[in-house]
Amino acid sequence: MPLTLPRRGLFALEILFWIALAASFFVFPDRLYLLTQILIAALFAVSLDIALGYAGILTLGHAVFFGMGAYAAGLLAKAGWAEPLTGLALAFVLCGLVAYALSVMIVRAGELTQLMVTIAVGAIVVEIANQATPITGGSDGLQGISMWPVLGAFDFDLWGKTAFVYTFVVVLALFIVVRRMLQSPYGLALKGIHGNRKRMYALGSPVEGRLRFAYAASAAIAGVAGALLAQTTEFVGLDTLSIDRSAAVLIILVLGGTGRLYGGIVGAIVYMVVHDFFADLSPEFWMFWLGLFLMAIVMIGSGGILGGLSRLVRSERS
Amino acid sequence: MGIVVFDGLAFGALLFLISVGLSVTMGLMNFVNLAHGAFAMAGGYAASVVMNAYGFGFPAALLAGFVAGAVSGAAVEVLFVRRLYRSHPLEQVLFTIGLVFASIATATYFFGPTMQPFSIPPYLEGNFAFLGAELSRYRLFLIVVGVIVVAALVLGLDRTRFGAMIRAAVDNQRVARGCGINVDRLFLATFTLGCGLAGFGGALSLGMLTLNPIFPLKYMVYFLMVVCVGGAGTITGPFLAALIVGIGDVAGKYYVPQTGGFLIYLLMLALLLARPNGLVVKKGAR
Amino acid sequence: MTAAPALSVAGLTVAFGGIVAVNDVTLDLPVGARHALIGPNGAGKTTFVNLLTGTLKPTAGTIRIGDEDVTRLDTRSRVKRGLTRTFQINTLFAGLTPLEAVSLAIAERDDLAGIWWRRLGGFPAVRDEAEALLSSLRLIEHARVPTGELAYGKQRLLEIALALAAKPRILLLDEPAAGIPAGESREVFEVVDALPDDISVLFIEHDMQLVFRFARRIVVLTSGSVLAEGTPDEIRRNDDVRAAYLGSTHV
Amino acid sequence: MARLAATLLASALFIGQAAAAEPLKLGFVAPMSGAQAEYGLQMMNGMKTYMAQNGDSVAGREVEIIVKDSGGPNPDVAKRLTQELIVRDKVDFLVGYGFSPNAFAAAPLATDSETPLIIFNAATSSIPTKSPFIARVSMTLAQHAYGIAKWANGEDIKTVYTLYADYAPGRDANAQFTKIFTEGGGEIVGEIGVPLSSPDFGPYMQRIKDAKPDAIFMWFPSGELANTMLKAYRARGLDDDGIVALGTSDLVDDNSLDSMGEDAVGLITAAHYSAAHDSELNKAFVKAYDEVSGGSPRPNFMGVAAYDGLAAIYHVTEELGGDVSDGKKVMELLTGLTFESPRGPIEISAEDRDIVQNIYIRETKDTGEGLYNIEFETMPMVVDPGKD
Repeated sequence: MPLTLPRRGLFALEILFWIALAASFFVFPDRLYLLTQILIAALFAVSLDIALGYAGILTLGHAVFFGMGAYAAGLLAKAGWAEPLTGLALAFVLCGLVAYALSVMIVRAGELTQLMVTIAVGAIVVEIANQATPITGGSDGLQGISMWPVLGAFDFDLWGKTAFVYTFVVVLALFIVVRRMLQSPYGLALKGIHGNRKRMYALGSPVEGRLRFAYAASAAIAGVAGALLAQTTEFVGLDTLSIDRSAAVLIILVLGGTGRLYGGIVGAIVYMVVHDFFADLSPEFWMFWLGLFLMAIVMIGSGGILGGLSRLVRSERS
Repeated sequence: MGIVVFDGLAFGALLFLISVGLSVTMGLMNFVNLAHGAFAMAGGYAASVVMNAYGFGFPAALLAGFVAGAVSGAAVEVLFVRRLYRSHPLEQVLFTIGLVFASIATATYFFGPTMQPFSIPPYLEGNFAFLGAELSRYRLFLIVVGVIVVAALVLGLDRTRFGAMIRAAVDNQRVARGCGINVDRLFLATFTLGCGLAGFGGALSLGMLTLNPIFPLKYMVYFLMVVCVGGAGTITGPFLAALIVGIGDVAGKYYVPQTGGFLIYLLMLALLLARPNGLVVKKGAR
Repeated sequence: MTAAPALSVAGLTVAFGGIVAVNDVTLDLPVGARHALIGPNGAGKTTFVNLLTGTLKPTAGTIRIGDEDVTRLDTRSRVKRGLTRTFQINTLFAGLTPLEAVSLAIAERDDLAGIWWRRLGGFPAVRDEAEALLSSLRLIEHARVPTGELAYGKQRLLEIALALAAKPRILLLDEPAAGIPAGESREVFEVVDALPDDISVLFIEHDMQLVFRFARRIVVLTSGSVLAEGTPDEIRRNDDVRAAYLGSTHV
Repeated sequence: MARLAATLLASALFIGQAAAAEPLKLGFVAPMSGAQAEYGLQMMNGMKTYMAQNGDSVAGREVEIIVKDSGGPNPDVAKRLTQELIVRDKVDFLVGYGFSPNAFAAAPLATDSETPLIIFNAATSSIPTKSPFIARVSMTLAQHAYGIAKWANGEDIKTVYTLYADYAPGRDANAQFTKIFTEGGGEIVGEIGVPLSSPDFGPYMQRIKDAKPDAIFMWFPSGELANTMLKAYRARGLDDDGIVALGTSDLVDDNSLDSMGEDAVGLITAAHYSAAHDSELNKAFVKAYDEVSGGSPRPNFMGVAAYDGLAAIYHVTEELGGDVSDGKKVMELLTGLTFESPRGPIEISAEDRDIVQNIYIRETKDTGEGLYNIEFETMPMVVDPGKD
């Protein structure tokens, strides 16, 4: 019999979770780059969760928006306006619009078709970025980005302190927005579409429109994650767009648990820490241990890490 | 013109041969098998070892490729996969990606990161003249093998009791068991067949592609493309898709090389949007 | 001068390939109707409902809601005009509670389901209405249990609740009591019977006792065509119907 | 003030001993896994070879290599690993860097932390200009392309078709070759950029065969692409048509030459290193390397770059008596450093800290003991021609 947790307890747990994340700043002062990149991966995975976990859109091309956001922020900075928040806003809007346009091809398709369409679009976008070397720097990457201080006061430093705090605040803010969205009538409609699309049509729901909005929102947030990476590393490479990154974020999300709000964050923490641990242990063969780890997670139980936890602890329903 | 079609057919045949096993495991059995390339790689390394280390001929190497794919597939099925048939597809994705990672590291450990040496046997090397064009013997060999495999699989899967049993068992396990079908053994046999085909394709690919530990990831998109565009679970669908992709790719490279990396994906996108359920739709599916 | 029927269908036909599943059906559903649609398996009843809701596009014929031709409109537009349905096989949200599901239906009806910036809890009217509806169907004590864990009979009631949440003027019930033991199915039909008079109902049902008890008019469909239409007494006495469908054991 | 004096006194008294307690830390960032794992392996073995020959400590400090896997071109990962090596492991030198984007991403960190960064491979010309703390001991692509184009000008080669991997290094190599070759009076009759993901090269070769140029210039990253390309070159019989195959060392990389077989024989390439380079130093190097690596594969240009990189680090550390804490001093010593490498004489340019070295023209031959690139012409001390 699973342990039942009252709703208030769950909320307290959330607060504790974020305090713990913030506290890692003091606990691991020499791992701030890793922590920053974990946060970015977490935001990226949460964005994918909106599309995959809530809207049920299977995509292996989400890095298109991550990379597009990264290039948007990077190019804006290189063009002479290196104010960080503007870069995030640009990435958000651009990725949202592009995704909304692309979503026509995706929302009606079956799962396998969605997978392949997103792969194809991803490959084409990588090639476009590769060909547009004069703008993007091609495979050498976009160099020479130098961000202005955050809010005009906090310079990006070698230790990554500013980068961490900046990323933490942005990720938390967007997470709160996503959390609110999933608790809204719209969030309920997404769960409905994922749960039973046929019934949603019968209820008169504009299913395609709802999905297109979800895809656009998901892409906009992915774009912000990419922009954060561009700004905190002051560099953008083609890898930000690559299918490898799309696959990695999918692994992270499934590992953490889809459709569970915190799945992406937990997945990012576990995946990147485990990856880092094995890569330090065995730079050549860490893939073996990481692979075994992923297989073991699946064999132990379904629903990822949070799925496993939810079988042990249940919360009261609203 | 003739040579472009010929080369395209050969490339298509190769794509088909390394992908068709996936149509069996993923299409027929509904198991999202992203580790397909790992079994193909097992076949490739087995073939390479049999030839380079033990000095056997090419036919023996192809056989070894099939056996290595089949044996590793059977082992993975018995140990893990049979518990995952009814898991959520994303769980299957996670598991098979993990398997790919582990297989890449394992191959690196035993064979090193460098590519495997391979020479085409003398009787398949070089070109022959046909209607004024210089055609490659190995490519002709690939086309012939591709046609044989299609014919064998169509006759063996679509037209026999075995094929009907698989379809019945995938559609409804309980009913199939009720009919006296040993579902566990049937699934094991089918998965083994799919992986054996992967290994066979991996061995054949030695003559045109290079084999190194990254193989399962590098060609994953191609496997998926051929199977999904063609129609998962069918044999003729992937064959058709592979030929279209093969000829399209070759013709694009020859006539408009500046389209570079776009062409194959644009082609795939067009095919997917035109026929979202695949060129050939699986029996019993919508 | 009479008011326009709630729903009127003229010459409705659909063919899949060479097979004509619904053939030239003409039918009026007056305001406040309690029509039963009966016929043997494969007669085209569910296909007919799918045509009415817009899930399928007809090959020929017209569908009107009130005065308006809706033949070319999609499902959503028809729902907005007051036409909703239930499904023969439970088509529910296994992961949502009945309260959530009904709230969702109400939110979709009132065009609130696109709102992403406000908490669902910020719409007390939606919740109150959902609770009231669940109370009226005696589902309120199960309101917070995931739908997947409800007893089957309760799930059938939830089917109806979801349709009712749309405040329909026309309600199409596809075998609402399917799969429920005979004793409990009466409960479902009592709910239907108690619906306000301005709702027009068309239901598909196999249990003739229920049909004759609750229907005010009966339409008999065989092989996609209307074989007969009339009051229960007329249908009971109709020789064609007896011969073709009812047989002697049923009545 | 008193503390400073005490520190000075302590260091004066215990010079050597105090340093001996602290290992000399090298932060090594390179592809150790994935498609280019062989890069990392070559570099690792190159460093080990140097340490096997010259001891694993210098100026009393034990050399410690901290290995970090960057995977492929992952600039964000490379930057993070570099940052951690600097702030967490407090390394004295950063070394490795297989890919240009990784080196570009790390460059600002070297500047900010004043940590010397020695490039073992990344070959885009502009890299050393990105930080005054970067020195390169490997090569630039432009040096190779320059060498082979110059040689082609001197031969009876009038028309060339170029074929290159369609990404930054390939385009750079193509542009450099085209520039030099046309300046020398040659003509480029066609060029094709090949997508990196392409598994079948037959159609490209067919197109070139039909264009009948005197020669074909190919640039592909070493490893499987180069190999697949050569397979297609042979299979189409371009050699039978008398079309000369030109390239850079990437095409006939010593690391994979063994597995390429006869396909590579007869290729004319330009490079700064061949395992068959005829010098005593190289023979000793190859022998020692083989002992480290177990005999196969043999050292290639990355192995030798890592070896030389360590030589430079040992030299500088020795000069400074083990105290390399001042990055500026280290860079002063590295700049303009010349020494004899297994590849021949090399110099870390006093101008821009880039490598200056001989470029050799070689032909790939079957020597009976396997395939080797045999050098037959030398262009002495070529300065990188690729920086504009």
